[in-house]
Amino acid sequence: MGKRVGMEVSIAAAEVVGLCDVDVIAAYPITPQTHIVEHLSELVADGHLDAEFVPVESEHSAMSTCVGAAAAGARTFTSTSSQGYALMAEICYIASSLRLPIVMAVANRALSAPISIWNDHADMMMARDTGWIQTVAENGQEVVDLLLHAYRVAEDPRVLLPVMVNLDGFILSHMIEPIYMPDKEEVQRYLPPYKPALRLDPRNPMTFGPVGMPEVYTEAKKAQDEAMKGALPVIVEAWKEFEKHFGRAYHPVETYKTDGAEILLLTMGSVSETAMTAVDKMRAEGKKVGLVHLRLWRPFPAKELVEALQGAKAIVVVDRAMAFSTQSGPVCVEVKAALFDHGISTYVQNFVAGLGGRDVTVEDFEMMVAKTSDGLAKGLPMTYEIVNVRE
Amino acid sequence: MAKETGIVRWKDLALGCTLMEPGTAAELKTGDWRSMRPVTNRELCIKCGQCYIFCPDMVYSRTAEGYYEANYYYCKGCGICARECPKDAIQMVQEEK
Amino acid sequence: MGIAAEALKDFKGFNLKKLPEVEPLSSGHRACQGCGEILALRQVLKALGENVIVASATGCMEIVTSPFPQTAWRVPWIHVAFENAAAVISGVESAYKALNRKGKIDQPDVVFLAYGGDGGTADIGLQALSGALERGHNFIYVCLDNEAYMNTGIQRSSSTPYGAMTTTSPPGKKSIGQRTWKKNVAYIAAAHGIPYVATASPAFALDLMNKVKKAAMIPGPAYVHIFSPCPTGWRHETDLAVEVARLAVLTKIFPLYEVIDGRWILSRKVAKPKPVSEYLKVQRRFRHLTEKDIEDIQRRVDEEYEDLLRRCAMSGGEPEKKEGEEAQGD
Amino acid sequence: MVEIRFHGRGGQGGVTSAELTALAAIEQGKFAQAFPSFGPERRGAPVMAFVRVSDQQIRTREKVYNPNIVVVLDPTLLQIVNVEAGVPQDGIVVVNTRLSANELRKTMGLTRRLAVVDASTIAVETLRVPITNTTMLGALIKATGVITLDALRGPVEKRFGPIAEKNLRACQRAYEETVVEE
Repeated sequence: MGKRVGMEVSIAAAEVVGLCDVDVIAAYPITPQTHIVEHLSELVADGHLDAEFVPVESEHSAMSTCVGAAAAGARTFTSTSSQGYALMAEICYIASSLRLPIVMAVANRALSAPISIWNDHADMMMARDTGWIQTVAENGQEVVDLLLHAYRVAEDPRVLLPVMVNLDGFILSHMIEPIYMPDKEEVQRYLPPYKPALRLDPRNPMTFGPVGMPEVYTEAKKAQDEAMKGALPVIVEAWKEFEKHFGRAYHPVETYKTDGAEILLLTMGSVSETAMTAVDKMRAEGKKVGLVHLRLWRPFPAKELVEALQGAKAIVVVDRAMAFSTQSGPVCVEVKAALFDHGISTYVQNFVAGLGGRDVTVEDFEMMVAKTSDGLAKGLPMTYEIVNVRE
Repeated sequence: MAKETGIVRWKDLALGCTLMEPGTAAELKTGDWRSMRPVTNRELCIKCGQCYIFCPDMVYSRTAEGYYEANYYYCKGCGICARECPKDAIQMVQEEK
Repeated sequence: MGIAAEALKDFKGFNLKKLPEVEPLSSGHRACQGCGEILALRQVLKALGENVIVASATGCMEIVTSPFPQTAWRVPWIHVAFENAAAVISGVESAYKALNRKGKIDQPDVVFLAYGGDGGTADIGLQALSGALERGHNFIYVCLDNEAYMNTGIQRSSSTPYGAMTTTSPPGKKSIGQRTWKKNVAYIAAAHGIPYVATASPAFALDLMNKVKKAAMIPGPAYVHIFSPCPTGWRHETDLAVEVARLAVLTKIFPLYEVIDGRWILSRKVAKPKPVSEYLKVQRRFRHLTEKDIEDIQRRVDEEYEDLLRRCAMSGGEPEKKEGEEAQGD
Repeated sequence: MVEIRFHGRGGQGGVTSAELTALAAIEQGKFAQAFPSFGPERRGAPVMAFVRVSDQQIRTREKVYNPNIVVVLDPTLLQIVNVEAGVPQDGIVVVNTRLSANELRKTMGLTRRLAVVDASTIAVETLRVPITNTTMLGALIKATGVITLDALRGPVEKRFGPIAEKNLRACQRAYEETVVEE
């Protein structure tokens, strides 16, 4: 039986990866990801986990090593943040194109410059179009649960795509909080052993990663896109199974107090919890406010999102990264596109908040809602602004 | 799958575009690239195998009598075999068109 | 006895009369006429046989062997990117180690080979290579050095020799061509203290194949730097790849040696070296060089050769053969 | 929900104090968060660590701005850090000091309720090192009851192994010697 423990989230993440019986871990240290891979190396050093821990010389090689190991039939894991992700990004595209079920935890952190070790979602947004499945955790429990779910989804023969589990750097990675840790048997019941579909094997030689001439590249990308689309129902199915095994439910798009809500906040990641507290407070004051929060970033659950948002008079989209666009942050672009595709023209306000470790508070959410409510009432144009920036 | 061209439907691609069958390049006729062909004079040949081990296209194979025979399906006509033959037993001759 | 010497106790070399027939690389590949690089790669693979997994860097050898839907590979092969073949093979090797140990597979004798060109090795891939060598994975890294970025159209690399013309080191009123001296990646590899480093040339095929076989027998990392003439980029006739490779050895421009457990051993002592001009004059990439330039190159080549001899003398390594003893093809 | 802020210097174990507090609360079946002031840790520099304890699930990821409880591990910090910043009027400040609460209030101009203990002396006498992190937890427990001494035992044993007993003794002694203002 698993048990409730107090644990740093990074340690819990490493523990659950260990319970998944990974074969190869390749990692390079970067703040705030370090505690995850440090603890994995301890598990290996102490003999608790029988795996190869490859202390590579860069994140680029971390992902390259994972690609090689996964192609050779191993269950693999790596973890990174920010600049580390940027360096490995080249290989992330290839990992998904080769359909290798690598699992990676990203302790989300801002991108330079100026250099910032603190949390935002710039790395996660950079990963947007790499063909990885991306889930987003809001607390330590979800980090553990989503990592376990990640292996099940990634290795599902109907999917075979890499999965990135996002957890906010420091805010989650360095937090000690109560977590239900499953035990090995529970994990094994949920996660079947990995049976690679294809592998590098001299007894059955295959050519991985051939040159794609113009005659085939488009078809290759189409096949990959279909795999990503096909992953969505499997992701949902794996969450349903998860609920049966562990009693905790997950959905691509989740809602909090949305019944009768006129203004909906839309968030992703750990700020969603602060947003819930803000919603509680505003509801208590009689304001018709609710929260929609994204659990799944890729594949983008457009249909589920529209279902959750429709009926609201205004939507407040909170972005945690810059797109350096003129109209929206990266999440809001998706939201607006999804609404447009469904013929919905709700009033959408976009706020960029929590860049590079700037705190996002209950008060901030109240301000965003007030501003949106005011804009809606006065018929002001929809805006895109950075919260609390000093003029 | 259209083997020569690579023109395929996306549904027919193997996972990750992996090529499941080994050595299928053997279908490709690189002999088309050749304008000169190597011809071995067996009277001079000492069966040393230099032509065999120095051929970038794996054109030569050993016959039962120990001679080395060129497979013109693949020979690109580079001339290394002729150049390296210690007995000048291999001559490069113009391809008849 | 070092780990390499220990592993090589019962080493038996190849015999030209009875070479393995296996060709892990198939005919029908798209390499240029007279390609010295694919010739070297062919010899490497013949030496290793079929119980091997190969990781390829981006480059000519990747492009010419794997355009969809055909593959020239009869052994498992993976291409990921340009700079990371050593990291990819680290992963493959680690996976086999873990899966064998955990009883998930029973394939303990697979050989792991990564290869790249000089760009993928000396430039963009140097960090990944250094990492993999330092971590001690049991693999062979082969650099197929054709002294420039041939796949992209003959641009200079750090392995391009002094004075050579490439499309990014063009000679002109203010330039000799390549302004820098060739980076010595074999020395860099040796500085990692790995059990085995060697240089090899496809003109000395048996020597090359023997070195690759040794590299496979030795536990831990092995690095083999192979001189790989490129008729297209070096602008020599298509029948000259082997001859040019041979001249590079006989002029001392590319000496053949091994570093076994840190002991430097010349594979053949070039007692009566040919002048470098004999090597340079058959390649139009050096056509613009003046007598003075060639003298400079000769002086540098002599100095570097002396340095190598000193390394051999200091570590007590004796040349295995003297010039004149070798048969053709060896 | 109770919010606690620990003041220490890098290397003194302030983060450990926060962690142990949260772990003890979780052991008691409560909900808790513990986190450092995020950033590179530098030995000697003033650092803070934070704890939230609640009977309900904690659903906020804000920083701690208004702690009900402040714990000061190193008396020298009082001169360089405003340890009462953001603390509500009914909050309490638990200080490692040789001074009495009154003396401390006068010399440092503190205005919140105080609890004092000479943790440095206890630590040196019990642990042979002037590391006050576990010692000050005894003071915290005495002053606030936010966790229990019993609940602390497990986390301390796990963290300190062979020297856990000594730490628990220091903690117990501080619990007994802490003077809490009415």
